[in-house]
Amino acid sequence: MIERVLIANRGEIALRILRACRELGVESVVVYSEADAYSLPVQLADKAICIGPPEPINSYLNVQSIMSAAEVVKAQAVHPGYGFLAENPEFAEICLACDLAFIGPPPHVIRLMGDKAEARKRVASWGVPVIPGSPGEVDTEEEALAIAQEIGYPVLMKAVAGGGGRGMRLARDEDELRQVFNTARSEAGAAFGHAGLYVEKFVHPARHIEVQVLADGEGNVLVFGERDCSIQRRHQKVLEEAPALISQVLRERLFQDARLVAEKVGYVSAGTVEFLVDEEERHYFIEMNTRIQVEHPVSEMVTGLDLVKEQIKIASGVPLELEQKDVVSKGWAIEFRINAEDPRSFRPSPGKVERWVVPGGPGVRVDTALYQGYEMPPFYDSLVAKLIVYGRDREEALSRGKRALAEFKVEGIQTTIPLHEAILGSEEFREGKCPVDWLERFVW
Amino acid sequence: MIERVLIANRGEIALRILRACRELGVESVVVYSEADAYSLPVQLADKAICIGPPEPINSYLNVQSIMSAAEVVKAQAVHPGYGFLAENPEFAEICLACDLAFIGPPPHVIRLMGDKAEARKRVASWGVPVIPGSPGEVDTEEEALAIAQEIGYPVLMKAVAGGGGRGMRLARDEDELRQVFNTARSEAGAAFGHAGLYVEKFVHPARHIEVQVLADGEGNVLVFGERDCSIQRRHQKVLEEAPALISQVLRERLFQDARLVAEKVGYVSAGTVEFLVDEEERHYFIEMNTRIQVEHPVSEMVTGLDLVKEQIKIASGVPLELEQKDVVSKGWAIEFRINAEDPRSFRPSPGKVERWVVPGGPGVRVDTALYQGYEMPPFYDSLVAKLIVYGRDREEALSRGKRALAEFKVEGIQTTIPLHEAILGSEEFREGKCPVDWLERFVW
Amino acid sequence: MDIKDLLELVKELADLPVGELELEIDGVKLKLKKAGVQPVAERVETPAQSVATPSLQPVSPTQDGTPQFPPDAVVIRSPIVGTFYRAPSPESPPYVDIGDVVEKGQTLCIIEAMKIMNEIESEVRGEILDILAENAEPVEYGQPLFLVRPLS
Amino acid sequence: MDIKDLLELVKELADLPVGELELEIDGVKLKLKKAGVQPVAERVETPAQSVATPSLQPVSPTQDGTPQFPPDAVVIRSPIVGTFYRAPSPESPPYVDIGDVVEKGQTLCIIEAMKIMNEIESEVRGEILDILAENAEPVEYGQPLFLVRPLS
Repeated sequence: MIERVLIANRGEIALRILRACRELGVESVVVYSEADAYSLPVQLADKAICIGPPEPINSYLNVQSIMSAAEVVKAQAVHPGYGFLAENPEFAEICLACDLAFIGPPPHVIRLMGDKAEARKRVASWGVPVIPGSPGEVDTEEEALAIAQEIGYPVLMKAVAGGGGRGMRLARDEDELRQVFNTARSEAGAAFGHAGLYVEKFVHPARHIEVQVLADGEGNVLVFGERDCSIQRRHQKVLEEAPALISQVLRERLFQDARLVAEKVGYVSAGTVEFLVDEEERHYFIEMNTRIQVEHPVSEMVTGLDLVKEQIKIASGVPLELEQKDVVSKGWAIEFRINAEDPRSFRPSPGKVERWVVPGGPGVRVDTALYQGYEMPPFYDSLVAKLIVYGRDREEALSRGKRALAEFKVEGIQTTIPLHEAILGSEEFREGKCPVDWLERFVW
Repeated sequence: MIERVLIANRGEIALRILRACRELGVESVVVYSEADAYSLPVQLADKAICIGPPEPINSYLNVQSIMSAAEVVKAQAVHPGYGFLAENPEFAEICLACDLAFIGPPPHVIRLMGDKAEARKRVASWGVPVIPGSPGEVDTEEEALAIAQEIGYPVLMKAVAGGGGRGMRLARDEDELRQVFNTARSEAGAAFGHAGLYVEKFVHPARHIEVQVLADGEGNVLVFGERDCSIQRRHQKVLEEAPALISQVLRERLFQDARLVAEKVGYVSAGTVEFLVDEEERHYFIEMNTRIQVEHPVSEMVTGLDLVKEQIKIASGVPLELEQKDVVSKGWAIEFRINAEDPRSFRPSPGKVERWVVPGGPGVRVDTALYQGYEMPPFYDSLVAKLIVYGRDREEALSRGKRALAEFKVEGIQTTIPLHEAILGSEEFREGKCPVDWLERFVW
Repeated sequence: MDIKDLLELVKELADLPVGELELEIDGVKLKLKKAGVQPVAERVETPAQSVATPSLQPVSPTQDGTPQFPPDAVVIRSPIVGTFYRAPSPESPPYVDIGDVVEKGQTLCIIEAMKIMNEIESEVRGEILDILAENAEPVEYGQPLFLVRPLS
Repeated sequence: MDIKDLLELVKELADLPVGELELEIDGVKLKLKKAGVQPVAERVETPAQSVATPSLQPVSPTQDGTPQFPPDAVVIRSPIVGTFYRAPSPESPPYVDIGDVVEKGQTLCIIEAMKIMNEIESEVRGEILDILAENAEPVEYGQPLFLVRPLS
């Protein structure tokens, strides 16, 4: 087993990884920026090492600093968490070149899945349904118009290098496409360093259903069930649940396709195959996320298993002890992403946490790096806590979510707790099967 | 369904009941003493009503005040929690006389099981093994000596009105019995208002294994699995786990006997049948606790069910939806009772909670009414938090417990967290099957 | 008053929500200040204390009233939980009204608890400055009922 | 009241939450103040900041040193994470020693990171007052390495 892991991240996911290390008896070293000197992961880690000033580019994205830290503390592996360097194939390569295990899939898998157009092409070639669209990158407006003509409007223009819902533009007709094509290209260039776009049919109304997989690189691929992540704001997930309200027939198709993708691509570690599902329960591959995801706890809650510990064991070369029959989904879990934001304007609200009383009791899990008295730095994303509730069935999970949100007491910063309470209060949400644009239209 | 429940308790169990009410959509009214005005249950309840000064006798044990509160808030039911009035048959009778549902078993069941000698006699008459001992109360030293002669030393003298491990004295031979008999009698009189004693063979080494039952009074009795509560200090449970490391044969015998006791006695609500188990896995009924217990969460963790919600539904006259086949124990759970005490001298350590960072992440449940900034009143018991961890198996639960205890940060009061860490660090405990006197002999 | 009485008194005080006490009785002068307990009146005045006290105030009316009472007034609080009645029956006039002067021991109101009518008597002779609870409404232990200005 | 009574009283008080006591009895005047108990009123006066700062200090050496440095000294910190070397090779003499006067731009040490030797130069002309890191030990970003008194 790996004996010392460098955690190249911050906040709740750094703490999540630290917890997994602790339980495995693995030493954890947390790297941190000057802004995070008082953070909980730094306080709890076996060792913490400052790698730079607050700005991510100089610290959490500073490969040289992180590699130096790994070297001086004699780490044997690096866990990148999500965000920052988690899906950077060069970083994974550098780790391997330095004899550090990268806790994630091999670089070529990250690279392939990072190229959304190429990934789509490859996945389609294996017989997995993809959304009708351009066979690859489209370079000109005319090319885009021709494809849109063929697959029918509305269409989405998506950045080849995008992902996580970023870098998308909708065109409902020819005029709109002409209007937004160049904007979309330059945005993609600015945001991802690559202006490449592809064109896709806009499936609407659609739900976002994803499948968690875990593979050990020895040919064992486990499917950890599906998650419904349709509650989104600006393509950012807000609330996720497992399982999804879908037919068993669809579930089996999704599992089969997710497994196929993981097997064909030679996947290793935890990953997520994302699908759109339309009203007739047709499913389309969107992308594969080659990292542990923010919403992984809902799958842990319904299976009773620990994905991050499995990641570390796999990176240590320990073959999976689990078999598919051990992964049984039972009950219902919902995750509420709680951000330090004004719940209506979504303006970030960093500051000093004057009061912080987290919910507890049965069926409640809280993943957070905040504590009362903590001064939230303004440099990083606004996720401050993940509240995950578990119940025997969806109804119990909903009522438990409601009571847990009501007992979550925060002062000093604003949070999106009221938004989640409003979502839980909505009849449409309680009925389930909300499409991905539901929250954008939700009035409260 | 009952619409409004009066919670006649304080601290973590008041909050536990409040949570169950919330999830069922039932209004909760918390009664409190002047010392608890700033407590978390008071802050979170739908309504809170002050019933008296800090001393329990004038507040949480003040039946008149509690009944007046129930009347003025128009409560339909009373949940007594544990301790205080939970096992007072007169209180249950008064509730019923005032048309208030008592969330617990009928008064005659509380009364019978409260008389430990009588309970033992009755249970023995149903064919359940009991520890050899006096058929009933022993009034004189000579009587006690005769019985001890018959059943063999060592023997225990136990207060008829005792329970929860209080009111016991050991005599290893005739001399010791002569020495302690009168002390034991007067202690019993002072502590429980009744000097009655009975004599029992001292089973040694023994483990304390108990079975959780739930009955709806309509003939449905569910067995919720067993708990090992052998880690005790002065007969007070310190740490509990579910399931217990016992053979399947013993488990089935315990379940069968627990079910028999619950059925024969006409049990209603949640209750616990406690057994001693010797090295040959012979089991002996000790007593039945006619209340929800401190350690109920371990059973909730392994079954994924909510005992307190079931209690409220049963008190509302809703027959059990659950069947025995729905109660499936999976994985392993351990509860650590964290007291505000010096972990070595066990001297209470009330005061202001200057720092309070509770553990989180996968498989961790915290039941606590504390918060950072809270001033702990010195009038009540010293339990400040129950940390419950869940794992796929005992090994994972142990490693999770270790990491969760390590991230529990408390300042301002002393706690027994270091004791729990020492217990988890002990080879003997990790091997399991520690007898009830193990902790007394444990050196750290 | 002997030393035993004194100890008894001190012990009793320890359990009561009293911060300071000054006593002169039979030639004995006693002045006591409890450790770590700030008298309530002062707590209200010092703004810095807000850091120390929990930021969520309980809903209980016991907690809210103190500052607004005139310093020379006596607050008569409910000694029990129950329903507050200003008159012996719905048809009767109220026992007292604002502005009335009451004698020590005079009945001010009734608190009904468990069908028993408990008459609450004035602890002092004085003028009723305010009535702080609503007729026929529930009151909790310690809830302020009357504000009385003592008269000698 | 005799001395025994008095002792009894003092002992009893020790266990009770009483902070101050003044007593005048039978011509005896007693004034008691418990040791280690600060009257609450004074507690309020103490700076409120202590509440504000997190009570757990991070283990990082970046955090610990600053206050003890002389006000006129300059702290030269590590600009990168790596291993600190005082000399270009194990056989060579160290670049600088305590008491040396260094010129601005003069090499003070090497930080090795990823097999690359990074020479760290002095930002000022001055006297080396102290060397704050151990040879061949890891240093983190911002960790103090040298204390220099600037000279003009």
